[in-house]
This record gives sequence, C-alpha cells and structure tokens, in this order.
Amino acid sequence: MPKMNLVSAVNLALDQEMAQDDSVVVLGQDVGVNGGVFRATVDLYQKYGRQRAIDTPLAESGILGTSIGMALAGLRPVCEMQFSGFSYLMAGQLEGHASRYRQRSMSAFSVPLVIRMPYGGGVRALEHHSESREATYAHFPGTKVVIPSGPRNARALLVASIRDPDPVVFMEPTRNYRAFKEEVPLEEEVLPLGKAQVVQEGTELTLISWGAMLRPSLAAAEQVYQRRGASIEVIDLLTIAPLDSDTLADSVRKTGRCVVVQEAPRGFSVSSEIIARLNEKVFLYLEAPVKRVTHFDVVTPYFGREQLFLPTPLRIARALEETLDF
Amino acid sequence: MPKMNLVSAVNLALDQEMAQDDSVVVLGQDVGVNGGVFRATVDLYQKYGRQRAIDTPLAESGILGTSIGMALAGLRPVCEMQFSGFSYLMAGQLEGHASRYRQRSMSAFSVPLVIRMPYGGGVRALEHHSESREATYAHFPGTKVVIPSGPRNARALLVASIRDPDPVVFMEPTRNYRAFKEEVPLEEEVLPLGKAQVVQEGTELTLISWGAMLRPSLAAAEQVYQRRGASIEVIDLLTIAPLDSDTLADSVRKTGRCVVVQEAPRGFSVSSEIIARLNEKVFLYLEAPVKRVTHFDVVTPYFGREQLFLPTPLRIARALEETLDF
Amino acid sequence: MPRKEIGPFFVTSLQILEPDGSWDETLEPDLSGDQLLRLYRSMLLGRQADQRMLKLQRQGRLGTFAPSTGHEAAHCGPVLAMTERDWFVGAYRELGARLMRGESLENALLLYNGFEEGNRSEAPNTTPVSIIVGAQYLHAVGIAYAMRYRGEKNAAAVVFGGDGSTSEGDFHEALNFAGVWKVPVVFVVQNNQWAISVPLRLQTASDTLAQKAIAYGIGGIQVDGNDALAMYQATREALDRAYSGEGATLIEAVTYRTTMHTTADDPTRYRSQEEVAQWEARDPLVRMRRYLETKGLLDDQQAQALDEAVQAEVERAVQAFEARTGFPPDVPFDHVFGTRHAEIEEQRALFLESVRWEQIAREHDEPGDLAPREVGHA
Amino acid sequence: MPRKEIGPFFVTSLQILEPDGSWDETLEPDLSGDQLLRLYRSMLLGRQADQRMLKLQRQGRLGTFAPSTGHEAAHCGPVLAMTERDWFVGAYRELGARLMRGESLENALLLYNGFEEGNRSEAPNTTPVSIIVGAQYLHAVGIAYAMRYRGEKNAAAVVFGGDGSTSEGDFHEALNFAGVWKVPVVFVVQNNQWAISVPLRLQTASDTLAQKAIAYGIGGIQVDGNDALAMYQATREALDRAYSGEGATLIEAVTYRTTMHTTADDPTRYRSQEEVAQWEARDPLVRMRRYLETKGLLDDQQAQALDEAVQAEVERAVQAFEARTGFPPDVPFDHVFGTRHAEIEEQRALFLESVRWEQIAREHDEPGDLAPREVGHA
Ligand SMILES: Cc1ncc(C[n+]2csc(CCOP(=O)(O)OP(=O)(O)O)c2C)c(N)n1
Ligand SMILES: Cc1ncc(C[n+]2csc(CCOP(=O)(O)OP(=O)(O)O)c2C)c(N)n1
Ligand SMILES: [Mg+2]
Ligand SMILES: [Mg+2]
Repeated sequence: MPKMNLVSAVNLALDQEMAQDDSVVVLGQDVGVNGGVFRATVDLYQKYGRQRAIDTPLAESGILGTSIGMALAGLRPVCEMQFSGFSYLMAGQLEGHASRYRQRSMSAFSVPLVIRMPYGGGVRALEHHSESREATYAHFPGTKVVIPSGPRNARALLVASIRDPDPVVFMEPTRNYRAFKEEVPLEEEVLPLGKAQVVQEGTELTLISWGAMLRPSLAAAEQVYQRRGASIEVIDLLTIAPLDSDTLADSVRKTGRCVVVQEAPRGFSVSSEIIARLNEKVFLYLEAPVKRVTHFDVVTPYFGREQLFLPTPLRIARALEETLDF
Repeated sequence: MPKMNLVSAVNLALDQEMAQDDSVVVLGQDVGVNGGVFRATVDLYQKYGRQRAIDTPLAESGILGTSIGMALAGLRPVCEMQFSGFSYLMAGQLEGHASRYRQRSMSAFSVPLVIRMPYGGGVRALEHHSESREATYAHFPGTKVVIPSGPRNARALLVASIRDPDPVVFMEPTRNYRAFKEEVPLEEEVLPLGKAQVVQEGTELTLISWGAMLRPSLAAAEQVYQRRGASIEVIDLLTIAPLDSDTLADSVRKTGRCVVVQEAPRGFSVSSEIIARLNEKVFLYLEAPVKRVTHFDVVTPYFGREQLFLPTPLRIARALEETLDF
Repeated sequence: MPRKEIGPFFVTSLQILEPDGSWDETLEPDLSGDQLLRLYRSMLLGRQADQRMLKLQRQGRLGTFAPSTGHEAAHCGPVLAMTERDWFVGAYRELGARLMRGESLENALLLYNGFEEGNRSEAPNTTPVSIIVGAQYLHAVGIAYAMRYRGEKNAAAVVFGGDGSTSEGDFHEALNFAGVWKVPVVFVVQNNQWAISVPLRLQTASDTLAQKAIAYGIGGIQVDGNDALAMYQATREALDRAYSGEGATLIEAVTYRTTMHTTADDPTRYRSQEEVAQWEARDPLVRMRRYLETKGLLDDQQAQALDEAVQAEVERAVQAFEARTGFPPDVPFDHVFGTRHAEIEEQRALFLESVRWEQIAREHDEPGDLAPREVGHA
Repeated sequence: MPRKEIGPFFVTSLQILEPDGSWDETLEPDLSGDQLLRLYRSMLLGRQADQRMLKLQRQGRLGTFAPSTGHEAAHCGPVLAMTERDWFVGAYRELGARLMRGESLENALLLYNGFEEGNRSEAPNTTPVSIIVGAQYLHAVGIAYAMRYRGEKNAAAVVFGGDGSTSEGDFHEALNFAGVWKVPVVFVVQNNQWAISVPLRLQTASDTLAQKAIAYGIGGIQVDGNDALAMYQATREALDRAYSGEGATLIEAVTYRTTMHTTADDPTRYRSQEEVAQWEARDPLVRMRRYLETKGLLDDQQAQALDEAVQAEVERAVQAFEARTGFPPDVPFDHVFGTRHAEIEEQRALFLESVRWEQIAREHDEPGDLAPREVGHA
C-alpha cells in the first residue's frame, strides 16, 4: 500500500471515482488548471478535461446552485468551497434546495452531490480560513456532514460520499492535509457514512473527537495512560450528521465517563448535541459530567493567538484527569 | 396600558425608537409603503418618510450588507428578513462581517444593527415559512439572538436590541403575531439582553422554552399541576445567545429535573446546548435526564402535517410526567 | 485609447399581437391551428384553475398560493416552443405552464393544501414549485450544463422568474455562469411590474431588464409578455440559439399580475385601480382569442364549448383533490435521506408514539374535533 | 413595438499616460507638482513595502499576504482624488492606497503577522482589510446611504475589488442597490486579468467589466489601470458625479498583478512568463516616473533620494513592528460584544487558566521552545 497524505488521498478518491463513473465531475474556484489551492484536484483537469474538472467563476452560491442542477439532471458533482469560511454564501442553496429536494418531491428528485471544503485552524492562515463550523450544516435536516481525520478514512469516506444519494458536506481538516502520511490501499475501500469508529479500546473513559482533534486526543490519552495507566476508549466520529449516537452511548455505558474534544466554539455545537444524546441514552451510567475541550465563544482570533484557543494535548489531558478524578 | 398584539408591539418599539433617535432606520422588502407583509412596520413610511422606512430591492445579502455599511457610518439600521427561511442568503454577511467587525477592528468599529425576522410554524404557510433555526445564528460568535414570546417582552427586547452596540438577530414567532394581546406600557420599557426570565416559580421541575413554545409549555405545566399538583418552574429564555445559563442552572439546582421545549429540529440545536450547560453546571443535582420536546430531524414538512411535528401541550405534559416519575 | 466610447450595445424588443388582436404578418410564427388552440386552451385552463383556487382559498379549503392571472401568455407561450426533452424550471407563478407541461391540477391543489404529495408530478423534466426567489436560475444552468455534457441534442433548460428576482445575487451568478459556460438555457423573467409591493423602479435603475444581458455577454430581448405569439416566438429563437450551441438568452416578458401577489396580500395598499384597469385592457387571453377568431380558428360557439370543457376539467380536479385520502403522518421520515439511519428511525418511533397519544387524547377528550379522514390531513 | 432595437448603450474608456510616459495634453488633469509627487511617492512606498514584505514572508517573519505589485496606479490614483471625508472601503490588495490614507506600515505588518492590533488604524473613514470577495461593495453602498442621509456634502464612498469579485452575488446586489438609491459611491474594480488561477474569460463572457454598469443604470468607464493619471481623473469625475447627486460609477481599472496571488500561490502553474513580461513593460511606476521627469518634477538625483527615503521609512516600520510587544492573550474576549456577559467571562476564566497551564508546562518541559517575549506572540 502506498503511503500518502490526506490531500493525496482525497485526490485518489476523486480520480478513481471519475475514472469509473463519467457522471462524476468536480467544480469550483481554481480546481481545474491549478489543481486546487491545496492541490486536492491536481491532474484531474489534465486527465478528464475541462468539462469534468471545471474552473468556475468566483461565486459560491453559483457553484452549489449549478451543482444542484447537475445533480437533478443525473450527474454527481463534487464541488469545492475554497475555504469553509466562504461557504456561508451557499447556505441558501444548501438549506433551501440541496437538503430539501428529496422531501419536496417525495424522492422523485434527489441531489447526490458532495460539497468539499477545507476547514479548521492551526495553519497560520488569514481571517476566515481557520474556523470549524460543522454544527451549522449538521443542524440542517437532510444534510449529511462528514469529517475524516486521516488519509485512509478520508479516501474511503469521500468515495462513500460521492456514491451517496444525498448531499454531503465533506469537511477536510486543513491542518491534516500534509501533516502525516498513512498507507492507503489503491483498491477500492469504502467506509459507511453515519458510523463512528472506535480507534482505541478502553474501559475507564470515552474520549470523542473528529477531524484534526483526533491526533491531540490520542496524544492526551497516551499521556494519561503513561501517567496513571488509565484505559481510555477513543472514538473518531467521522460522520457528524446523522450522528451515530449508538456507538457513543455503547461506549459510555461501558466507561461511565466521557470527554468531547472539538475545534469549534463551544456554544450550540456538535459537542452540545453529543452531550444531549448521552444525557438521553445513558444518563444513569454517567459517573461524572461530560467534559468538553473546545474553542471558545469568541470571534476566531487571527493566527497570532490561534494556538492558545485550540485544544492541545495538555488541555485535553487535564480534562481527562479531571473527569477520571470526579 | 393599551392592549396590543405582538406585531403592534414590534411596531410600537420601532416607532418610538425612530421618533427619538434619527439614526434609526428600517429597511427591507415591502417594509415601506406596504408596512411589511405582517404589518410590523406599518405607518413608519408615512411618519418618517422613504429615507427612513426603506423599500429595498429583493436581495437579502444586499439588505444586511448595506445595513452593515450604514451601521459603520453611524446609523442604527433595523433590517427585516421577510421570512427567516430566506435569511440564509445573508449568512455570509452575518458570519463574515456583522459579527466580526468589532473583533477585527478591536472595537474601533462596531455594527449596531438588528435583523428582524419572523420564524416558526403553526400558521399553515408555504414551504420555507415555518422553520425555527435559531441555533444556526446562535452558533456564530459575536452574534446575539433574541426571541420574544409575547407582545410586552417583544417591545422591551426590541428596544434593547436597537440600542445594543452589536448585531442582534431578533426572531419573532409568527404564530404569536396576532394570537393574543397583552398590556404594553406606552412609556419606555427595556428588558436586558442576555437574561432569561422565570415566568412561573416552582420546585419540582424546570421547564425551559422560548418564543411560541412558551404558551403550550405553560398549558402543559398547568395540566400537570391540575392532574397531580406538581410544582413546575417555567423559564422563558428570551435571549438565546449569549445563553443565560446561570438562571437555568440556579433553577435546576433547586428542582433537580428539567424539560426543554423547542420548535426547532432536535439535532445540534439550542436544547442541545442547554443540556450541555446543565450537565456542566448542575450534574450532581440532576435526578433525571433532561428531556426535550422538539421538532424532529426531518425536512420541515408542508403544513398538511405540520401540527403533528410541533410540540403540543400534550406532548410536553407527557414529557413532564415522565421526568417527574423518573 | 484616450477617451473613447465602448459600444454600442443593443438588445431587441418584440411584439407580434397588438392588444386589439391585430398582428404583424411578417412576424407571425408558423404555427398550426392545433398548436394555436393548444396554447389558448392552456392559457384558459390556467386562468380558470387560478380563479377556482382563489375561491377555494377564500372558503378555507386551500392554503396560500400565488395567483397567475395576467401571466398566461408569458409562461404558456414558452412552453409551446418547448419539447419534453427541454427542462422546465419554474418558480411559483406559472400554473398554466405547469399544467401544459403535464402536471395535474389535482396535484397542484394538493400542494397548496400543504402536502408534498402534490409535487409527485408525471410531467417529464419539470422541477417542482420553487419559492426562494432567484435560486432556480442556477439549477437551470446546472441542468443545461449536464445536458450539454451528456451530448443531448435539441434540448435546453427554460427557467422562469419575476422582475424582483433579478435583484438577487443568484440571478446574477446564474446569468454569469451561463455566459461563461455557453450552455443551452433560456431565462424568462416575467416582469409584472411589482415584487409584492415594490415597483420596478425601486427594484432596479436599469431601463429594461433585457439589457442586463449585456453584463453577461448573452442574448437579451424584451417581449410583450401579454402576447402569447411573441412569447412563443422569442422562446423559439432562444431555444434554437441554445440548441445550436450559441448559448443563453434572457427574455424579459413585460406583463402584469392583475390580482394579488399571494392570497395573503392586499394590493390596494400599494397600487391604483387605474393601473390595474389599464393592464386588464391588455388581457393576454382576450388578445389571443381575438387572434384565433380573426384567423377563423374559434367561433363563439366553439369558444363557449371550450370554456365549459375547461371548467368541467377544473371541477373534476377539485373533486378528485377533495376526495383524496391516504396521507400517512410519518412520510417525512422516509424522505430525509435515501438511506436509512438509526437516528432517524429512533425519532420516527418517538414521533409515531406522539401521534398515537394525540389521537387517543382526541378520541377521549374532543370527539369529532378534527376530520376523521386521516391522521395528517389537518 | 414589433421587432426593434433597444439601445444603443455605451460606456467610456480612458487613458492619459502612454506606457512610454507620453501623454494626451487635452486630458491631462490639473494637478500640482506636490500632488503629483505625493502620488508617485505613495506608489513607490506601496511597491517597496510590498517587496520587503515578500522577503519577510519568505524568511518566515510574516504570514500569508496578497502582494500588490503592479496595482499601484489603480489604487493610489483614486486615493489622490479623495479627501478624508470620503470613505475608503478596501479589499486586500491595496497596500499603497492604505498607506496613502494614513494607515501605518507597522500596523500592516502586525496584521499579516496575525494580530488584530494591526487593524487599529489612525486613518479616518477607512475600513480594515476585507477578505470575503465582493462583500465590501455592499458596505460601501450602505455607508454612502448614511452619508447622504446625514446630508454630508462633498463626500462619497470609494470601494475596491477585483475582476473575480464581479462574479459574486454581492457585487450585483451592491451595484443594483446603488443604482436604485442613487447614492454617492464609486466602485473601483481592479481587473488584473486573474482571480488566482482563473483568467478573466472564465470569469465572465462580458467583453468589458465596465459595461456591467448598463445592467444597473449607473455610470461605467474602463480605465488603463496602470495609468495613475487616468485613474485619478476617472475617480475625480466619478466623485464629482457622486457629490452632485448623480449617483454611482463603476470604474474598471485594467491592470495586472505581476507577482503571485498570495504568498501561498505559484503563478507559474497557470500563466506564462511572456504574459507577465508584457505587463511588466507597462509598469505603472515607471510610467509615472517618466511623466514626472518629462515635466521636470523629478530628476535622477531626486529620484534616488526619494527611493532611499522610502526605503528608510520601510525599514523603520519593520523595526518598529519587530519590536512590538504587549499582546495579552485574552483580548478576543474583550471584543466579542460591546457589553459584558457572564457566559463570555466564564469562558475567559477557563481560557486564562489553560493559558497558565500551557505556560507552566512549557517552562517545565520544553524550556525555550517559544519566544519568551509575550504569551500570544507565537
Ligand atoms: C429569497 C426570497 N426572499 C423573499 C421571498 C418572499 N417573496 C416571495 S415572492 C416575492 C416577490 C417576488 O417578486 P417577483 O420576482 O417580481 O415575482 P412575482 O411574485 O411578482 O411574480 C417575495 C419578496 C422569497 N420567496 N424568497
Ligand atoms: C467569497 C470568497 N470566496 C473565495 C475566496 C478565496 N479567494 C481569495 S482572493 C480570490 C480571487 C479573487 O480574485 P479577484 O477578485 O480578481 O481579485 P485579485 O485577488 O485578483 O486582486 C479568491 C478566490 C474569498 N476570499 N472569498
Ligand atoms: Mg414581479
Ligand atoms: Mg483579479
């Protein structure tokens, strides 16, 4: 198996899906000749031509709106928002049409499309390039939200998203684009949407995270294990919506304690919903309040201060210990 | 004190603020000559002229974007989204500018403006006219979200919102526009933003709701009181963000039980955050899981089925009893 | 380059039928009697259905809708020029056109009674009512892109909207994408002078809507939108351009809604009766009927028979609509996603439980309060 | 109306200075030597600051930014025509113009080193860098509305953007609102031929950007954007129109960014060195300098002295920037809202606690890992 980083894994998924299904097209700003500002679509223009790797005008609503039309007429567009920070410009098309067409037409029409977007902090970027707002789209019924954490699951989830019959917001953690490599099989590999993954088994506490937060979470779990031998179960959410609350609840039923780590601001977020679901499903098993390690409810600061606001292994480890000691 | 309905109370607040401060202007689709499709801005055009009650072109992003400019230059625009269902078209201007200008400029600039929008179901309206998506905007840091429940607090909160130095999303429950009247003083009355209100004291359970859900919540509390004498404390949230979690926590610390009622879909919503905050603040006081009565995570159905999906006194009462009996 | 003029730029205007029913023979399209009668019948059906719906709404038997009286030529003319291969991408004020495309009036009634079932249309390549002003233009451009990508011949997307919709960013983005992509799409803007209470001059400072085409390098034409022949002809030409790879056209149809914006609107608040009367004198149906009469395609007796046939068709649809049952309450759970998810099914169970409680409560406490027909048919 | 032409529509084009420094005397603006030298000095400062920043960025001493080399005439020319009463509403590629408005280079450096403190500008009526493409046009229209509402005389808003920004819905909505409201606003579109890797012909099928004005009933002019005099003159005329109540103007400044889109971009992936070279031959600074020389306003010696003075100014700013300290970590909590809220203060306490832990951990485990200067100065 070749080793590759997350960007290359995304590119592999796109390339292979385009090769085997000519209804798959990619579109967005700079996705053609330039291969995307992060090079996620590199070489697709050269391989599949400008009709399938489409450099669009600079208009996010236009990109999603035309993608919806393509999907209605039988294509499977994979459109790119250059940064998630600009994706709010397409929120009207997403909330109003992509996520509703199936229900509106009682499944006579569906809108199988993927909206890829880099998101998240830690890369010393300009304003609007570091936010993590998965909760915004997760709250729209009819919309799936998927966030890979590494190259291998990025590839397998993106393939699943492209083949999915409904709109999928596919958020890629910028910070992990080139941070590390993993072995990724060249043969087909698909991960089901709507399923969280237990990436490390444990018995004393459940640690839930996704995207770029998985690695600091694992590091923190390791620190705490080293320090006191605590057995921590680590879950990678992978699909944000619809939430796989059963996997989370099963774990917490076993461990009785839970910490949720997210990059996003705290209020009205994915961690809020996770806690609400645990409250509903495993209230009697909870031996401590579910703790969260998050960004704060401030306007995302410029990069000079960003590291102070992002969860770090240290912050996570402290939350783990406080929860274990509760 | 004259009795008036919620629309008239909104109109009163606008009228009085415009009368005393010439920096206040209203703008939006049909807000001028027509007085708004719900008549919330009626007569303002006649009283203050077309420069202050502005019929804009049909463009939500344009309405908020120009309002931001007005606010930067010293006005206090109160803009109207004709229905909250179309407000996603201005999400880019809200997330990207209105809510960020203060932090971006370290308070050298601020954007004192109000975005009024009717929201919510129960009025047999067309598609896009019945949603309740306060969580979407509550999750944007730097944005306040306010939801009145009746005429009197609508007036007092709208005055506070207009005078507030920051952008306020002011969501008005369509269903309560003309549903009932209350006495509203003609003299100045202002309610602080960021404060929830205990509207009925009780000792056994805390029932939290806002907007159009307050009345069915009160009805359910009354039913349960009649049936078994249960003493239920009812809280009207009033400000969604920033959340007044202290008032909620104080109440639950006393009662030990809690039910949250919202019109919005369940996932990643305001109820999720309330539960998360209670988990953080009063975990040891909770004698039962916090129960929620909500819409469901389906694409909002057309009005033929809408009543089945909205919380009713019966559904709320059952949740109360289940929580009391837990 | 010192100081020079760039230009000149032009757009075209077109009218064939005069309000009095006379016409310009050099421009008269080559349509068979059957085609002309189909056009007129569709306009008539749209009109009568509209007026029947207004009555139903006033009686509380139908929800809010946007009447289309006055618009019949503007949206039926284009449909006559279209084939089933072409996509019809409508907004919300094209009832006659939708029926002409093959949607059933019964379904339309169901839709405006609050049931998605009304959108389950038999009409080919026809999208459901789209309420978000301006959004649908982009869908049409995407559809057109897909059609060209698939190499479909003699096929284009025709998309409808109103004068107010030209202010939305999505309108602009759609025309711009269409220009750059040179895809087979026709934009029909029904300029009925008003966007609810906002008159055209507060909507844009542009003299015509047609000239907006100049900003996008696409074709532009202003058409008398109450002239069904001109609307047919302009669409015919735009479709031919589209079919032959020449790209997009913006058609401004100058028309008027002679009644309220929606049944919730009171137009007397913002416009004069004189203005309405002036436009009523330009009624698209009257003009078309005069044309057919002069051509000898319709005499008084035939006209009356047609009127009655259309009226009977409308009544049949109303009856069928009112007899409809079978609206299971949990249908929305079936159409959140095309795949099943535990979270959604868990909520469906909760939902059905609460529907049962409500039903039991109703049976016990308030017998006969709701129509017994069907849970969900409020 | 049968079939007729609507039009003709025109826009204007303007160039005063030729690339070789010669000029059209009939068009030459009436500017004093001081004004001309101020203009040239500003362009030079913009250029030198830009190139110094690029070095700093390459050395890892500055974050990502969007270089403005090549754009100096397009954005400094307009500022010369403006007064402090006018609002400057910029995007992100107008460094020279910002410095000319009174922003400090030290602040600009701070900004691109990731500190909001860099936006605390002394420049009057000048909005901070705005990154979301197209959004700022609407702000300018709102500002212009407020200015007119307040009865401010001889005052307008001048807003900047790029060719790519004309595709955004917000651009359209802004020009449309400006047309309807007839407010004092000038839109300066710096058409530098590229939006990152997307060339103009994939951005719009319109022949010029200036002609987009026709869609909104506002003035439109295409200007040689490497000609500082023409940019001054076009803005002067647009401002005069605005001041006298004649409304908005769209100025298309035809220019080129001779370097990368941002420091993260590699332009060799999408455009040829020949194209770049062609445009470098039209350098706005060279042209302006030749003009000043011919006019006898600048000789070689003065030019060299100016160069050195500007370079020294840049160095002073770099030094001041690098010496800056005092960046309290919790500043963002001060600027969420203009009022205090318990929730925010609760989080501030949590935050400060975590900053302390991190600091302690750093001191114990990894001494010297971060610069000791200041918490928050990463
Ligand atoms: C994005 C959006 N904003 C607001 C509305 C509310 N609304 C419905 S129709 C309408 C006016 C539309 O005017 P126009 O485009 O001229 O079409 P007409 O109704 O006159 O046919 C408005 C403001 C909406 N449906 N969508
Ligand atoms: C709404 C939005 N979408 C995407 C981006 C990413 N982006 C930054 S600059 C740019 C290209 C802008 O091109 P143009 O308007 O021509 O200005 P230029 O950079 O050439 O000066 C893009 C796509 C953005 N900043 N904002
Ligand atoms: Mg209209
Ligand atoms: Mg450009």
